Amino acid sequence: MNYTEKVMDHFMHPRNVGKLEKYNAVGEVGNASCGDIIKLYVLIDSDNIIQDISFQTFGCGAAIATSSMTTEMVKGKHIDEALNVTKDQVAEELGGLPANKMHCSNLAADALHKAISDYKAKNGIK
Amino acid sequence: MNYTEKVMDHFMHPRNVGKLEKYNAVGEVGNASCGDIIKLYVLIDSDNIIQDISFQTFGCGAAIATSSMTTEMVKGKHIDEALNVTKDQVAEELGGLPANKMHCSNLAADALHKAISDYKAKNGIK
Amino acid sequence: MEKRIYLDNSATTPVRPEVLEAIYPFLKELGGNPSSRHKEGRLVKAAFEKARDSVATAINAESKEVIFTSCATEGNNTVLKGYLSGLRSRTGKNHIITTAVEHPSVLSTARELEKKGTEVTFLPVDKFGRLNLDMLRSSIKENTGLISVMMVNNETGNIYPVKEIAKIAAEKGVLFHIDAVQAIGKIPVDVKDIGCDFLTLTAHKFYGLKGSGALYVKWGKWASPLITGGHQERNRRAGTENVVGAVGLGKAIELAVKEQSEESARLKKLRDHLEKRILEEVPYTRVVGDPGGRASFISNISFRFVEGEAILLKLDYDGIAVSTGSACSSGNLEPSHVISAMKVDPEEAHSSIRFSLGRSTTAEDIDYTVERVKETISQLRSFSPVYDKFLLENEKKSAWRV
Amino acid sequence: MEKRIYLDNSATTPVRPEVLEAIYPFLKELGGNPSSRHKEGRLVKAAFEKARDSVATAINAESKEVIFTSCATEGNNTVLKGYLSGLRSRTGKNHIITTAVEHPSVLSTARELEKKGTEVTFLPVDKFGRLNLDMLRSSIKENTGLISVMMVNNETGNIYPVKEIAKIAAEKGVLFHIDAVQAIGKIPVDVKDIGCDFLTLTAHKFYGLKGSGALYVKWGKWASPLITGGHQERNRRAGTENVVGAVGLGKAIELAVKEQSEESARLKKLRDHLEKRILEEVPYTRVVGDPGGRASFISNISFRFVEGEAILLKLDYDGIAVSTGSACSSGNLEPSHVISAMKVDPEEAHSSIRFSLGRSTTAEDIDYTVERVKETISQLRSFSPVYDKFLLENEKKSAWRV
Ligand SMILES: Cc1ncc(COP(=O)(O)O)c(C=O)c1O
Ligand SMILES: Cc1ncc(COP(=O)(O)O)c(C=O)c1O
Repeated sequence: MNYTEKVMDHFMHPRNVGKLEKYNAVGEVGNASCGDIIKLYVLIDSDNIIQDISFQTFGCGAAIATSSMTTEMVKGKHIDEALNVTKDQVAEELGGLPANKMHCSNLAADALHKAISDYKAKNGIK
Repeated sequence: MNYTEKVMDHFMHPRNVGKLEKYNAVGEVGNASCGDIIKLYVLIDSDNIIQDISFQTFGCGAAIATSSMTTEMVKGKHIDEALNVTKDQVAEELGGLPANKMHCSNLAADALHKAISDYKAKNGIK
Repeated sequence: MEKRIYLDNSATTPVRPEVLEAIYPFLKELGGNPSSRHKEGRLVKAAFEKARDSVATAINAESKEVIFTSCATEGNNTVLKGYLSGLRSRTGKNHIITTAVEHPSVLSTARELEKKGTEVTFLPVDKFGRLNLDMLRSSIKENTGLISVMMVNNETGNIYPVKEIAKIAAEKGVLFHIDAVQAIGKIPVDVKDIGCDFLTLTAHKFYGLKGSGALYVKWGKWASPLITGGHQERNRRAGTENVVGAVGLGKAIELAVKEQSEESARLKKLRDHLEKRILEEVPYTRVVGDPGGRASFISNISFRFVEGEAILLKLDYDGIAVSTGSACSSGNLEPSHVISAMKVDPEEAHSSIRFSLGRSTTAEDIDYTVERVKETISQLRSFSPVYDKFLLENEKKSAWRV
Repeated sequence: MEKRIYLDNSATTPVRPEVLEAIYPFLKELGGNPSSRHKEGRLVKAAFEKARDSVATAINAESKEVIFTSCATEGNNTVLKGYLSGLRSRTGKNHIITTAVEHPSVLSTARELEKKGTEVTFLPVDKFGRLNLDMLRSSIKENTGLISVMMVNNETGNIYPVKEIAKIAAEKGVLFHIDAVQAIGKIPVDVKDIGCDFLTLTAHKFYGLKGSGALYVKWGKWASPLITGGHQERNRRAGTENVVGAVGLGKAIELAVKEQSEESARLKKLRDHLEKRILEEVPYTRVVGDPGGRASFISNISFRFVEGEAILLKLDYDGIAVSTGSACSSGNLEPSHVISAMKVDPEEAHSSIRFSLGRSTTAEDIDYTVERVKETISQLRSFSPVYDKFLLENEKKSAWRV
């Protein structure tokens, strides 16, 4: 049940942390009873590029590290491209996750999907 | 399940061991399947005093030590007095015996009873 | 290893030097089997039985009432399974009573028995983790065979009133088992004074070796063994004796009991200082447990808005070892069953950290720990969505009030 | 301690220096709980899992197939009880086959299961202690769930044809458990090559610590644990891990397997020399066991007309440690169940002595032992009533012949 160095790095030095000053999309998933809540703040420009992104996470080391990694992976990407980023890719980028953390704590991609689909709905993008 | 020093002394240096040159009473008890066979050779004089006594024993340390001690305890005694020597007394003289050796391996008194009663029967003593 | 502060003494403790010294001859040259009749066996047997005497003395039992086991988990299994199968077949009694806050070695075992047809009552606790003795009394039925309650809880430090429970059990003719794992060396444990029938302990909670424990069984109360085979331990636990473990246990318990009152007082001061500072200096924290009765070496503190594992890992990085819940349930993602049983809400249940002090703990350790805790909590809260929401709601509330 | 010659390596072995060296750090400073998430835990976990790898490598298993236990007795209990209760409830299979010469940890456990309604076949052996494989095959029935046969007998050294048995078991779809306690380090043990489902071993038979063993369970064949509680050992054996024991086991088995062929050859020479001299120089003696297939470190010799314990005690006094039967049945006055199963007559069964050689055994030890044996036997026979009778009968016979 140990974390890889990469996980520990993202956990100890999370990237894109906190709440953006300016954002136009938000996605939140998880709940306290399962122990993980992840909220993404996304600034999407008129070309549908993710200009900036940040996260807030209540959760274990894996939850924080996957949040951090996900933001890094999608920043600067077109939203449709960003939607292709999967949990497995996030875990892979982190050098792997303990089996029992694979699904419960790897929620940032879900949060991103939520943020983007809300954004799309609000802005009439299909 | 340890033996006392006294037991070990009688086991390592058994007294009155072997078969008397001359004897007029014999008692044998035990059998191979229980692991102990004790045979006493007794020389009883005309005053019914145990002039001499010796033993042969197939058995464990306790069987050998109790045989040795019993012969010591009854040598020179009148046969009726000798019959009063109990297994418990033998064990006590030896400083005690492990519980599971108390009955199975402490057979010399029985052998003595057998020897003396045979002797009495043969010689018409009541 | 860099300087570390080990505050996880409820999970396990390192072997103390006196124990190492006591076992060393049995690692170095005395390698006989205590059941062997020759000198190599007898030498080892003597030390092994001396260790049994030490355990007996420490808990005020008789030596023949002490059975060496491989750990308290085995001891608890032996009582619950072995005892019950014996009792059931003799008397038909098939109901046991335990609590919702027991260690998994009792709790999972009771659940397993339940699946196989035993009736089990799991007594609830209140928000401080306390039992209701009236409820305990009234849950005893005609077919109740056994009550099993721990003495000191491994997550909160709560002390349970085993003497009162023993009295109730005795009145009702029910056998009483105590898991005293976290009590040895922390509070006095006297089986005669308590009046229990079974009591389990494990060496590694008081500086003995892991893999070595003991089970007290009141003379005459033995039922049937969990592990059968050779004649060891008066036919109550088969298997070649763990000589090193038992000799270490004997030495460890002797010292633990001798030093108990002084060491408990020392740790209480340190623990109280830790709690006072954290509660004062870190907002939105509270102690989880019974304010009226906790063993003095454990502190379970909830840090709202942040998750326990994250705190654990950050402190670990700073050189401080703490835990979330019990070590044996790590790998489990559920919040602690003990904290949950105290009706703590799920978010807070995920936020609790157990600090457990021990022989190595110093006042400097505590102050350093507080500093690191403050920093860690404020860092983690800085990006906690729960904390953010809480602040916003508070702002709104204040806005309304204006 | 004065110079001693230890010829009871089947009962137990002392800890070897390499093992002491391997465990020392875990006694001295590395005291964490392998289930803990912090550094103290992770360091210990790593060593613990490395030990598991060593065990797996030694028997050609995968690491996840190795469960650490407190001893082989626990392992045997786990397979027989845990397995059977799981299998019975799933498939209704309720018949097991074992042999009359198993260790008590299998035999008594099987007898206990029998009392509780399991059908048990105890296969007999011939006068050399050999099994009849046709009989084994024909005793397999529709409801046979498990066959349990040891690899090397602890009293005679007999090697049982586990590979053939595995084949039969596989053909018939029956699970196969091997007690390999006396085989590790003595003959090659390769679970894949053999094709067994379960295999038990215990560290103290090959210079590891008492109180530490391992159970191999083929992946996919797990049924249910004997000891329940925390999540240790993939939920297959609860209880805080015996780190010192496991690390010692890992090192011990690694060395035992590495040195096996050379050491077995060395001991075979010594053992054969011992037997040759005793059989030639002490009349009325014979080797008890299978002339065609014995492990090379055990010699069980019967010395007619004298009783085993008496021999043991006298040799002990002379500085030589041997045994009568297994250590765990000492305190038992019955002749060995193994020897009895070989239809040896009771008097001779009481007369047998097990010499078991090990790392410390030298050629000088053997020669000294033979001298002391000669002296001891002739002393004890000098006042044996059985010997006396035998001599008299022989005299009579010769007299007739004249
Ligand atoms: C063949 C055999 N099986 C099982 C055991 C049991 O081992 P332990 O006593 O370590 O449980 C032994 C030795 O005691 C043995 O010789
Ligand atoms: C209260 C309590 N009971 C039982 C146990 C089990 O002890 P072990 O893991 O040594 O079997 C523990 C600790 O692990 C405990 O804290």
